[in-house]
Amino acid sequence: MPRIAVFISQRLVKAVFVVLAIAVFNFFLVHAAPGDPAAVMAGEAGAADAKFVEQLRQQFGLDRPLYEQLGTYMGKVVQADLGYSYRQQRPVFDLLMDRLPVTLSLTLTSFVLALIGGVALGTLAAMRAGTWSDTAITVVGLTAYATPIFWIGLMLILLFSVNLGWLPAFGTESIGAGYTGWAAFVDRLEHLVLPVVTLGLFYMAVYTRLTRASILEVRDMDFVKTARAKGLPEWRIVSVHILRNAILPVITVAGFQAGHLIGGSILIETVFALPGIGRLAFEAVLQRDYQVLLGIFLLTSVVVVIFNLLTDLIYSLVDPRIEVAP
Amino acid sequence: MTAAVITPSRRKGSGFWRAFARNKGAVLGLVFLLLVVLMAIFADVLFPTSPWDMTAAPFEPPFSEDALLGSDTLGRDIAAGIAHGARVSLLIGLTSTAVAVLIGVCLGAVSGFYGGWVDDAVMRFTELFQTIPNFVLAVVLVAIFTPSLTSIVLAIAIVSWPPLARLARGEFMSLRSREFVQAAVTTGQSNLTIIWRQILPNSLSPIIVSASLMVATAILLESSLSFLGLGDPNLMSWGYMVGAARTVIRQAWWMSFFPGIAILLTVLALNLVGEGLNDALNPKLARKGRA
Amino acid sequence: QERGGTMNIIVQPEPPILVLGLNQQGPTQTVAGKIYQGLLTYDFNLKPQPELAESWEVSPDGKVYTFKLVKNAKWHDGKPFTAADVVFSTSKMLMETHPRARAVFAKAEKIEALDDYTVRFTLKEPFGPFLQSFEVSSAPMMPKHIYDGSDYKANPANATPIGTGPFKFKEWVKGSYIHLVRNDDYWKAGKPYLDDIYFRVIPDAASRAVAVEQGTVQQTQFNDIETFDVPRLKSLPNVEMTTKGYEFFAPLSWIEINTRNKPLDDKRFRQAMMHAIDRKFIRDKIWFGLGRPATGPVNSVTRFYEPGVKKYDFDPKKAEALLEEAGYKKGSDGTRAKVKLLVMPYGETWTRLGEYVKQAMKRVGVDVTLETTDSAGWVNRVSNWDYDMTFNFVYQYGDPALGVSRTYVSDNIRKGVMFSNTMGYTNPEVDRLFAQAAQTNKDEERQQLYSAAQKILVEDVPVAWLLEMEFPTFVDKRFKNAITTAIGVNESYDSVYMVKK
Amino acid sequence: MMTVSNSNAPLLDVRNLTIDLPRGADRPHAVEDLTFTLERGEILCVVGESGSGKSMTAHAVMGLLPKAVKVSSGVLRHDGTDVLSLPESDQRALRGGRIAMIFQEPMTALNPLMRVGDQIDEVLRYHTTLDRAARRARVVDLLASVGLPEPDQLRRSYPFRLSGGQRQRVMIAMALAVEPDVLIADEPTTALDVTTQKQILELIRDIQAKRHMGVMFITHDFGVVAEIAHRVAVMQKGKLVEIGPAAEVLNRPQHPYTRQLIAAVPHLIEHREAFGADRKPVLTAEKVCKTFHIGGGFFTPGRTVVAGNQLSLTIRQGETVGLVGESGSGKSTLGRSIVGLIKPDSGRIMFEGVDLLSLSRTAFRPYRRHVQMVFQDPYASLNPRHTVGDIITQGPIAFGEDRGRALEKAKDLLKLVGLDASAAERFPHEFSGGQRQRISIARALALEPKLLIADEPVSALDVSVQAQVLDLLEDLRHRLNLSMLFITHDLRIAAQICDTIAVMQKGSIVEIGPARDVFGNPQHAYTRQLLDAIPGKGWSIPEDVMATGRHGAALRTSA
Ligand SMILES: Nc1ncnc2c1ncn2[C@@H]1O[C@H](COP(=O)(O)OP(=O)(O)OP(=O)(O)O)[C@@H](O)[C@H]1O
Ligand SMILES: Nc1ncnc2c1ncn2[C@@H]1O[C@H](COP(=O)(O)OP(=O)(O)OP(=O)(O)O)[C@@H](O)[C@H]1O
Ligand SMILES: [Mg+2]
Ligand SMILES: [Mg+2]
Ligand code: NI
Repeated sequence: MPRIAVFISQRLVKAVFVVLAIAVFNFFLVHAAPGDPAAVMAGEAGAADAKFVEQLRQQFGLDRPLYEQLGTYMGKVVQADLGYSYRQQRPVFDLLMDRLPVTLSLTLTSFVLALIGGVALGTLAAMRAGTWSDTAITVVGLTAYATPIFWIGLMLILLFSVNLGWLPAFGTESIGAGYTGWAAFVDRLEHLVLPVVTLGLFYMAVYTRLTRASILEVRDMDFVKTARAKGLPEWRIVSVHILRNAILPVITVAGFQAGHLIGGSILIETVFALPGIGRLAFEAVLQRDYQVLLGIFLLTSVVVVIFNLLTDLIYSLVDPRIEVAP
Repeated sequence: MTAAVITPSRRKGSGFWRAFARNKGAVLGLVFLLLVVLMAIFADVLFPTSPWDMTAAPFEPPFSEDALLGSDTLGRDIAAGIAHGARVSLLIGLTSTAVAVLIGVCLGAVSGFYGGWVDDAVMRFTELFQTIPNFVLAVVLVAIFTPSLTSIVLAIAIVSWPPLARLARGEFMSLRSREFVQAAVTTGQSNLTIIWRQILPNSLSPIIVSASLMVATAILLESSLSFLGLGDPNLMSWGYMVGAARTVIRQAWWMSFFPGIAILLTVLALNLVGEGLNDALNPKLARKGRA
Repeated sequence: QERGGTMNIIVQPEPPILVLGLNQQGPTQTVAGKIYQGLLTYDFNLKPQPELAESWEVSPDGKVYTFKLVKNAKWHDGKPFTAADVVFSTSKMLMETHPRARAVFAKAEKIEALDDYTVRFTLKEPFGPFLQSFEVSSAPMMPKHIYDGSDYKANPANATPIGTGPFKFKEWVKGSYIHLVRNDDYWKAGKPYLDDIYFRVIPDAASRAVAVEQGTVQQTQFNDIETFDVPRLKSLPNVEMTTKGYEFFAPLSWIEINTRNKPLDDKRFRQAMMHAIDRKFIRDKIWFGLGRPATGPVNSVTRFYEPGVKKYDFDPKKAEALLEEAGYKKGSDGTRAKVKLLVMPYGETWTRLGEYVKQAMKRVGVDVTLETTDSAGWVNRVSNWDYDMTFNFVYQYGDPALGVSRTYVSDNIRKGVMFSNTMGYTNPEVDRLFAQAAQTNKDEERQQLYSAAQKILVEDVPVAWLLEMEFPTFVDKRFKNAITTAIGVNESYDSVYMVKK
Repeated sequence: MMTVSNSNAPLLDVRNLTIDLPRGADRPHAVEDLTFTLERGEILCVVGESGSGKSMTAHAVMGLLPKAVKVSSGVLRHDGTDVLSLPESDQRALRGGRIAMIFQEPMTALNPLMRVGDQIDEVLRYHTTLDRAARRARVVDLLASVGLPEPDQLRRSYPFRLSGGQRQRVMIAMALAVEPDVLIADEPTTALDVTTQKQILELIRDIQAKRHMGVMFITHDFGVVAEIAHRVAVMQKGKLVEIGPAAEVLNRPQHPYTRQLIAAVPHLIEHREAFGADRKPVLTAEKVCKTFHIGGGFFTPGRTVVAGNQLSLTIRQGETVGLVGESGSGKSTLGRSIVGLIKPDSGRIMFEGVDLLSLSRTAFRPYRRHVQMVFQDPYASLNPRHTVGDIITQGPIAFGEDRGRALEKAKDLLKLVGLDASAAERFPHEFSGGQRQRISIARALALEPKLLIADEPVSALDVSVQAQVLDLLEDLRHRLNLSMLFITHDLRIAAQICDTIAVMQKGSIVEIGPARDVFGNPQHAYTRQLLDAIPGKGWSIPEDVMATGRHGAALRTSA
């Protein structure tokens, strides 16, 4: 157990440096953009004079030199304070916490479904390599992988919401319907179906391919031959011997992609009008809401770091060898 | 670089083609890809007018007289857009992949070959880029540097190189300790020669495979950016067409359907070719056959 | 007219804050218009109507305005609404926070409360459009007891806006919806009728259209619905479409032309543009029939419009002739000149328009390169004069002195300020005419001055006017009385009711 | 569970077995018309060069042939029942129940993610009706019976914690779990050290005797055959060329192929004179130390391995020094240190009076050409993307030689190592293992080195090919007056070609001296242990076979 603790703390120290570096990098990136939030708000107001813009700049702290702004920002970040969005008149942390549940429920459900579905389909395909079911799975997987995700989303809306009317097309809940308890839960689930399927489909295709390739590799390894020589039934060979070994590379990739799901969720949240982090990020870029954008970057990198850590932990659970060579 | 891959030996070359041709999907993909390339090259012959020209009435459905695949909201020919868009999509896909490969392989090579603190530094740098969700970064980059061909290509390259760097690093690391590389060291060859002549050609197969897949991803990325309104407004690309037409998907399915299909098929073809290359170049399979 | 009912209205983009005194973006106005109120509102012909002021008087010299306030109005927290609030709002708070109000009330020498329900404005000199400046978004009444003496922008009460309007703020789930509920203590007896209003944030245009079709929302306004969806939605049985209710804004769109840059500094080049671009095509194919081709700087639905100006009909030949005359000969590749067009980042339609302009200009030999940017970049570049051409559309706010002259007068050439004279157009005669027209309150005199100014401007083409824009408002047929005044959807909705089937 | 057997029939009866290879393989049949039997209580050794079909035969018996490979004709009886016609479920009961198998590579034959106890337990679960507790007891018994220490704890270990020998014992325990009557062992000791090999061989022999099993033992090492076989079957290119009692086949081989195989076995007869200590030293290593640090990060110290501890060694002009010892003892580390691939922590390596370790990278370069290396794996040591000509000339060109001249010389060298000059235009994959090793040698010689480091240059090759390459090295040494450091773990080979022997154990040289002394009169306990473990010591290659077979084939190039 202490080994694990050491391992985690070691990774955390590394992660803190990465995250801080990201904060600095993003700070300069965001400030490299032409225009600032004051200008945007002036543009949206439909009327403006010099005083108006000046006031905004002062309020946002944009009148001070860049290094000073960076200093202030980093000082706050170190204290886990993400700053204040003057545009939205709220602390960035609160803003993010408002949006996080939607994005997490979207990405996590898609992730879990994609992983389970992908591994199952990949296994099926690999164990029947060369048969029609393998071909079918591969073709469907490849197609899902090759289709622009927003396009799938649009087509699904067209089919299931507009033409068939089975599922709601956007939003997270039926607002004003006054559902409570179970009904509210079901309502939320219904709203999640299309976005989750859209996002999940792509990743499911990724995991299917990976699992299939990985199993094909493991399938021919010596210890599988040993298991066969032991006279074990086929299902046990597949589940206990092949799959457990084949799943390792899938876990690695999955862990890496978990963070990138947030990127994919920008598109999904736009298509399905979900108030999530992805859309907040996109709006923040367009509105030059520096604090929010930086907060999102920071949050997502923390999420990615946590996911990588989790991946490693899962890995070390599945693979006893990891303990010796961290 | 490619010359090193396609070895001068006829026997080896034909072996590669035979292995590639065994994968029917890959051949199909290659044929389709060649068609797309031809379409891109001869777009000006097929559709001599600019794809932006309003040659038909707006909202013409497919198979109408003056627009085979229909016309868009301003009466531009979808078919012409697809033919000319092939150019842009391929251009963006290829150049951004080339840039990504360049960055990735250089960093990965240095990191894998020298190891130690160099490796550590490069890997931390790579991690930095991998920690930021790549699509978010691409969106920010394009938004900040205003959408243009260059900024899109660079943004896609910047978010795509890290996996390549890792791949190249892994290859270089394992090849570096391979005996033929050590033999090169003991016969007094310089580091540069070893990197360039000994290791690089041998690490190219997996890099080529991933690059072929990355072209596909780049085309998808470009279309996603266009979808969000971050495409180059002067270039007719497939992604732009879907992005521009998505809002009228209800009235005019064909406007986003055909370019969507074009993306789908091209990306699919690239993936098939990539898998075919993988089967044909995968050193593991090759080794098995030899033993 | 019965009580009850919930109305779902689209709000897009999501407003940053609902305190109308602090932020006057379009969506803020629509939502906060139900919470806050102004002293006046305007009918479709822009004639003042009572709101928080039940009557008003203007002195014959046009310098003293006296308003009588309603007596029973209360803030949502129970405090009475009095003349002190009006004085505070117009002389203190809005002067700090509201650029449009600042410009108007700066003309007041004195603003005083004669008693609890009487306010008197004394102007330094007559100002024609003074009475046009009291609707809810131009001069929202803010509660003195909450804001006086505080840092307005950091006031904790900003999260829970307090107004006098028929609806109270209930809840705001950011990114999703804003919930308003009926103000049971509303000063108009028996009103409002509706129980709740939800403002729903739906960022994707296609999703918004679906929302209307499925009946999930009962109202959309401004450019919530992309133009190409309008014909389809118009034919839906459950909704009604109107383009009324935008008279106060009377938006006018144009190609903004940086007259400092070659070849745009040449009047003939700009006139050629007017001839090269088919504004009927734009209206029919890009705006799907919404709007009217603009004839000049003043929208025909507002006051002081002059129809007798020079006409520019669609005529590429004439355009080429003008270019030829200005010395822009065709090069070997058929190009006469190259210019850049910065596409306005406010939706698909403008992008389509950019593509159209590019093609139209190409037909007369002008090569247009499109540039895109996001809204921050756009504001930054336009306000700093870093562009050749761009699109813009501007509200007229009921009077040329408020919404028109700012674009053309030379003392409004101010770098870094948006919606100023960013073209750099100067014409002393125009300056004089606009200045004089603002300083009188005789309508006939103003009409003459504005007509003269319009004629000069149309000849000079400082911007290439495109359309007098119309916005479609879709309202569910069960909801009545939604659009009753010139400020349309920004109205308080205290008389909107729902017909139950 | 004891199986009742039909005692008349042989345990395994293979008749006219033919196994087809998929189209495009190097020959149509993996095994052709194979007939043999395996009786109770007998060890049948199957020998033959690589690719002769030994494993295929074994897999066919187990019903584990790869998908693409099919039995096309023949009968395969186990205890009287026709195995090939049994339904899959019965075949499965047979596998692991009556017929068990162990494989060559203990490192990969166990599931890395499963505790070894559970892996044994699996066999019991599917072939017996024992309950959980009984199974656990049985697992412990089994582990104890194959001589593993603390079986109750070891049961819970993962394979990576065990040494190669231990893993192979676990494999054997697993194979024995339900007391099969046939054990098939496919080269079970090839990957192990001699000392471990000896233990495993003894274990198999013991268990076989105790349980009266029939064992089919596949090997290519005649030493092993001599050690344990009752009967021997010799295979060549899928055909059985000779089968008979061990004594017969080993001492009076009939088939020419058998004779050739036996002749190629290195012989443990010292025929070298003590090397003159008066010759000039070419290279002297003094107190070379090297410690590797593995793993570790900010907080964890990681593991350290002492691969070199005060190593001192002298190589004289024309001398061949053999470096022997078990795997991981640090042999390669010393070799690599000398050619500059590894930087030792301390010590000196003197070459012609210069300390190579004190030199910078650039200063070291001129010395590279004098010290060259031949690597173990002929498949990995040649760049697959370069022509043989390129590979050989790259060194000289790097040292400034003109390309044309270098190529001329390369062609001469190819002839010298027994290849055709036209080989220069071909690619490595067009050559066999033995030929590649010749190319490797040619590459090393291209720089005209004074000292050659050969790190297990023949251990990846078949016996017969091994002999040819060793003869080549021997020949070159005489002709070019080369000094050589020859690293090997095979004492027979060391004895055959080395003048001086250094024995390494755990990073230290425990004994060094003239070959004759070290083999004839070993001083250190470890040396004695090593010598004792050489399989088939009791057997010496028949004189007549040695004379006809081996020296006649010495320089044949068709490897
Ligand atoms: N999976 C396979 N598919 C096709 N051919 C195979 C396969 N495995 C082995 N072969 C071929 O079958 C023949 C016999 O191989 P086998 O493995 O039985 O040789 P072996 O005698 O065991 O050799 P070694 O000593 O190298 O283990 C060889 O020609 C080999 O190339
Ligand atoms: N580059 C390295 N990094 C870390 N440890 C190493 C390295 N090279 C060798 N070792 C370790 O040093 C020890 C000695 O290795 P070496 O390769 O010298 O042994 P060897 O005697 O050649 O063994 P073998 O017979 O298996 O080739 C081993 O425990 C090995 O794991
Ligand atoms: Mg074998
Ligand atoms: Mg070694
Ligand atoms: Ni001899």
